[in-house]
Amino acid sequence: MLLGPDGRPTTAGTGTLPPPEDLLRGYASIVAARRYNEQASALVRQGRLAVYPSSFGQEACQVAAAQVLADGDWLFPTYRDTAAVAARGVDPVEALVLLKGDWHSGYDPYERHVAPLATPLATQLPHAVGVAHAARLRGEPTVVLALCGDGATSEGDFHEALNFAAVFSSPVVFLVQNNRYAISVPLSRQTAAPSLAHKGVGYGVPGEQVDGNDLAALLTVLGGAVARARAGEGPQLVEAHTYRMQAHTNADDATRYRSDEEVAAWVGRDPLTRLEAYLRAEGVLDDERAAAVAAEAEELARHTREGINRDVEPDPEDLFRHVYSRPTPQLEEQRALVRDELARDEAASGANVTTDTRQEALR
Amino acid sequence: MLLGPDGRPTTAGTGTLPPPEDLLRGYASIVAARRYNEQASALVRQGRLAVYPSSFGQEACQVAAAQVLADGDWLFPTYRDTAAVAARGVDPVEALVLLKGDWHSGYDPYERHVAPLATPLATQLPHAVGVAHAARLRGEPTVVLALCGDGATSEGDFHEALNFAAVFSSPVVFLVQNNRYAISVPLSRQTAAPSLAHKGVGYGVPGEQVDGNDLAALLTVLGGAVARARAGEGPQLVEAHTYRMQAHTNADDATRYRSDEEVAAWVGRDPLTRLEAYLRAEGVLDDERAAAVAAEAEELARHTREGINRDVEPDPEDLFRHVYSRPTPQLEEQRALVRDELARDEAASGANVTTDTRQEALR
Amino acid sequence: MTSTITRPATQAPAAAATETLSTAQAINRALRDALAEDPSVLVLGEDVGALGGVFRVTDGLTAEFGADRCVDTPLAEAGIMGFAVGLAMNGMRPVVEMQFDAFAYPAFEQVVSHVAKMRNRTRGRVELPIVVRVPYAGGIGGVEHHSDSSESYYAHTPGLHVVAPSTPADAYALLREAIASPDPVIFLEPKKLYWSTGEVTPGDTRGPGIGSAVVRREGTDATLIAYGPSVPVALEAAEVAARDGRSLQVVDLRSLVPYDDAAVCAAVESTGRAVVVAEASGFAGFAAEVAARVGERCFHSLAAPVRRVTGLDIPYPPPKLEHLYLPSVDRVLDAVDDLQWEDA
Amino acid sequence: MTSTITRPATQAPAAAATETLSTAQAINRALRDALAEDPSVLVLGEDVGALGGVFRVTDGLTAEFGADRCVDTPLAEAGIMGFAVGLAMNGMRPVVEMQFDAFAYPAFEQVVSHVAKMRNRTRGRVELPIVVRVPYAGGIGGVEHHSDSSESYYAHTPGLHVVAPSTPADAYALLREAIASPDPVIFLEPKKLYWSTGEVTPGDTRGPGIGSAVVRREGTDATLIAYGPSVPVALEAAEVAARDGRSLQVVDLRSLVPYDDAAVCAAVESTGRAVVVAEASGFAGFAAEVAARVGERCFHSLAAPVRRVTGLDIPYPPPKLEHLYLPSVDRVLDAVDDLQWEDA
Ligand SMILES: Cc1ncc(C[n+]2csc(CCOP(=O)(O)OP(=O)(O)O)c2C)c(N)n1
Ligand SMILES: Cc1ncc(C[n+]2csc(CCOP(=O)(O)OP(=O)(O)O)c2C)c(N)n1
Ligand SMILES: [Mg+2]
Ligand SMILES: [Mg+2]
Repeated sequence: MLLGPDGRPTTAGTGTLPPPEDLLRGYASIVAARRYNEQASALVRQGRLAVYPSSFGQEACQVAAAQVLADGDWLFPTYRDTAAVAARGVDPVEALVLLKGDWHSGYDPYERHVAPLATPLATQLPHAVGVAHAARLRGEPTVVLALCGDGATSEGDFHEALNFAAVFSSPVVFLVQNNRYAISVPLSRQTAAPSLAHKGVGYGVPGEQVDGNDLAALLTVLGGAVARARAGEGPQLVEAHTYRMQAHTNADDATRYRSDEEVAAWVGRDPLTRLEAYLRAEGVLDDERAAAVAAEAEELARHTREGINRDVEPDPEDLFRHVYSRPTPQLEEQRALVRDELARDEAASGANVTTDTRQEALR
Repeated sequence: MLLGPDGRPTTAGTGTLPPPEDLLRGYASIVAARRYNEQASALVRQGRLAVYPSSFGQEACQVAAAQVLADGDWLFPTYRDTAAVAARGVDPVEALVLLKGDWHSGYDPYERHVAPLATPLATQLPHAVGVAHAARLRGEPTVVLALCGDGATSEGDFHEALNFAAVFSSPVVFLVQNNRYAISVPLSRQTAAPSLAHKGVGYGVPGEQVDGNDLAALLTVLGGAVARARAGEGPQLVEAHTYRMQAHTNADDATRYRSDEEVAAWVGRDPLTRLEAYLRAEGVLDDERAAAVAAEAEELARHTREGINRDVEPDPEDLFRHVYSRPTPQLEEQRALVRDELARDEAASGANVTTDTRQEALR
Repeated sequence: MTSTITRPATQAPAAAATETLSTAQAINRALRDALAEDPSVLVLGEDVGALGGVFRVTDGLTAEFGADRCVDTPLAEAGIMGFAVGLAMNGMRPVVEMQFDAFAYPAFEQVVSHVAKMRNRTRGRVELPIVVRVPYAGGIGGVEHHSDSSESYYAHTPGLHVVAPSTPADAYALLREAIASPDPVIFLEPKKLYWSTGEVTPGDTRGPGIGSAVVRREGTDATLIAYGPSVPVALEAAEVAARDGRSLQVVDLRSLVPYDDAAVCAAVESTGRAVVVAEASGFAGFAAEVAARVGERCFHSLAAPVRRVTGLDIPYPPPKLEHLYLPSVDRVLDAVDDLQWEDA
Repeated sequence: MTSTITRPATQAPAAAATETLSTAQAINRALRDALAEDPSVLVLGEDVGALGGVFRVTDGLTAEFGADRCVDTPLAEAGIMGFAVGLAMNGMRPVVEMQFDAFAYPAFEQVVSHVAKMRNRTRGRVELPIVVRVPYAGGIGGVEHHSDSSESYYAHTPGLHVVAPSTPADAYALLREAIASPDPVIFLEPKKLYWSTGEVTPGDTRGPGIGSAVVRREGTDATLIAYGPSVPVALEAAEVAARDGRSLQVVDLRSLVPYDDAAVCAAVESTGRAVVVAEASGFAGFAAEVAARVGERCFHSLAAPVRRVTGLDIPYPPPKLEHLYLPSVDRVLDAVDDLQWEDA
């Protein structure tokens, strides 16, 4: 911890405070990420997104993950990390395509070096190691930052990925956002270790803990881990202590498994208010600057809202186009079948009959 | 280490030497295990066993694993641990049924509380945790000892099993026989950790290293781990440093991946000669006793040899009998088909024609 | 029409009164009744405790039976499955919940190499009375990895029973039987039917058991063979066809393994035409087995080739396009139209 | 008879001289040639380095190309597969060796949820040119877990190509094509054929490609459809049948996905009778797809039901009993006898 919950610098941390301009940049990103979370949740309520796993409360981690990386580096996000994806420069609308229900991944992973959102837990971690290893084989200075949650550390793939990274000395930083729950299951059912950072020991991977609601500490610790990985010191494990302020997704009911008091206690450790207090106290942030930052965030929210509200009819042909580099004869047959059905439907609806003509007869 | 390579007690270890009668019992078991390994390898050369993964050189681990357990406890062995299975009291012939090719498991796992030999690596470890947890739910004092190799620690199931055991505080002792190779792959390609015992840290599981060629140290360390598990202190991890003196199996060619010098260096650390030297120096073992022990081992070898040389025709009906508690209609049909074929074959061979009547026509 | 399989005798208590329950409620009730009757029954999985599962199927069980009987585990499916193997080896009857089809894949090795094989490899000495409950298939607008149909993987693995109810009553009765069975059962719960309601008589497990198909609708012109989420589609198609004057019979397999050859053949022979309806991708899927068996066994009764109406051979699509993937009433009716009626 | 699929153009060097190689040697040669031609090709797996693999298929590759090109990995199949996904995302062409069929199961989630789906989920932006080599099926006296046939799991998973050569020449050519393909390919190597020899022309990849079935033996009375380890069984059955005056045609599928409907239908239509021969357990296995398709597409050419001769629906048996499990020449001939010749 470099900043206390009240935003005052503390001596508890070991690192040095990042320069004010980095914190200010981070502040703007956190404000944007917070606004993005709110906007996405609103879009769920309006039925525009199928589902949204919010990172509300975890924005410092989201922002730090993007901020410590160079352009050539790679980010491996989970379903909860759309704010990090957007902070890395991916169009925030494209980052939500999966959750809107249009397609499984919206953005081009190569454009900003951001892997598709991973849903099967921990499965993206060995991918991250492979990407890093390929870069190292070619002598490229790439670092890969791979995100996962506390729950995902229990999966076999977490183990195998950390071990591969250690054995191949791959430049991967594993950032565990320990938000204390895997849906409803508390950390105590996930591990009996003193911390998740301790998991590094069994792989020969340095592990560090950091206050995940303290952007200053995150930039220092994560930035250090990225630098060490880039310098050839092999993989690094960082556990960020944070909290998921909202339910797992809109479909979840968090009151079933945690108390209001527990949630309230974390309000006092909010990553945004803490950073803002510090920056204001330091005189780096004033009302004018804050207003400008808020306006930028509002602009992002507007862009997101408009983008998501714009209905792009997904192209049925896409169902068949990308299963293989070229469709099999079997897929060509099925594509023809669907084309034919759609043509018949269109003809029928041209004749002012509803789509599902036969079923209609029953209603 | 409690006994040096020369059999002299050392001060390097932390534990106390087990009582002489335990060591003598262990000595007899090691002699038997060694003889068993030799006999089984001979049976492979004679074409009586399909394959044999020998524990030659690892007999101290094999014996200790059996010796530290109470009758109600469970042992979970791998393909390499038939000597431990036999040391636990399973008929050594039945322990070899899998490797003879008669069936997948020879012995009744409930009789001596020994799980079937596990081939898919590390998969038996979560089973061990389940068995231990069930016992604990019923308030039974059972401890489960689960064996695996150094290579198997890289599998996801190793991770998940240790984590489950830790979270449920299950009385399981995980004994890793680190024989420095997974078939041809050396330990350096398996882990970058300071030791495999360090893997316990990430689960909150105490980890200990022990000289796996030193029976005295093994009995002390493993015995302590079993006692702690039984006392409710949760799972324990023990890494035993040992060496596979022979090839992975008879099908392997160890000269492709390790040097004669390396193997020779381990001859000097043989678990049997070391223990024998100590017991003789202490006056616990004399020639007469040694001869009696050798005779017992010879008797075991004879029993094994005769049992394996006895041809039991596997019953084809067994193919269908145990797939489900009662055969499906589909299996009944297939059983009838095979019965019919066998009857036809028999009729044909009664008529002095060879079994595969039609194919014969070609030869 | 019903099975040649005798079910293991379950000591069902006198049947209680009939209630209207959703499928999710019926499953919950089956779990509750099994937990109450047999102290060796355990429910385990991710979020099955306080939350009651993401579909609320285990709602209230931890509160009623305690955290040792309805157990939140660490988040590791292979670990859960392997842990269940050990529990079952040592006297328990674990009922495992996999959160979604696709999240059971990490446990695949445990299922194929151990759950399915343990009895056989030990010549019957070790039996594994494990039930693996899998919220199954699509049609609920789920994002990727939430709508897979995995029955074909399991049905192809000898040693597993595979069951897929299509009604709340079946969900209750088949689950009770699965829990009582000494054999491992993959119990596929059609997600889109979780909220469908029907009459259930808790405690009554006397109906046709695992291994028996049933005729859900009589008909004379062609037989629709379906299971799980496709049964309502087949029934609706039959309803629509009836308005067009075509009489379609609907067979609900209920149990994929054991498979009820007798019932299916009898049904197909009675109509001479068959369409298999299943939601999984068709290629090398379970519907192929049904079509192949019908072709083998009823060849001379068939007036037309056996048709399959299945999911497309593509990864399950995103919510906005899933309607194009799913076997629809229209596709079933098109397939029926194709059954070469001119030859009849 | 050959495929409707155009193969991706591989820049094959001028074909070298023809050599007599075993299947294992042919695969080794294909790997060596691919490593030599394309610096992005990597071989990885357990024991593929100094040992050369448990079947010696990768013999000498590490010595020739270095430990960075032929890589011994930690012992973790999901990790290997996931690592390969990352390598492929970042410009490499990994050729993964799984040590045995059953030891690929831990990687099942990576294969089904990522390898198979990556191209589709990213709308073609991320392609995964991964080849997964699997020593496949039985007949070698292996103890449990060493003789599984897993093709049905993979063939049912959209997004994977599934290939099974039956000759050294095909092993070479199909593997070269698989490595050159932008799509993931499950490459099944029949274990019992590793030591069979045949003529191979290294560098020559101009024959029928992935997606094409070939007729291995002409015949007029019935068509045997086989692949991988069952092709020699089918050929031997045809040879024996010929002595009995029956002319059997043998089709070698070579590629399960894509599947060559055109070739198979043409073959079956030419004889009017078909038997599918496959070593995997029959129930819900790949042979069911073949039988179902033939039934659907060649219905009116069929004089008898399509028969399947497959492995039994039991876990693969121990060495002493495996001959009873395997589709034998006798069983194939029995099935042919059953094709209702009296009706002909
Ligand atoms: C392999 C797998 N199993 C189960 C799930 C269902 N699931 C989705 S999110 C989640 C909880 C994950 O918790 P954690 O890793 O702590 O991340 P968080 O959601 O808290 O960010 C679960 C169980 C999944 N996506 N993948
Ligand atoms: C899941 C799985 N993958 C691969 C194998 C093939 N295999 C059998 S033994 C072995 C090496 C195991 O090494 P280790 O765990 O160190 O045990 P050891 O043989 O040295 O006793 C391998 C790779 C297997 N049995 N199971
Ligand atoms: Mg979490
Ligand atoms: Mg080893």
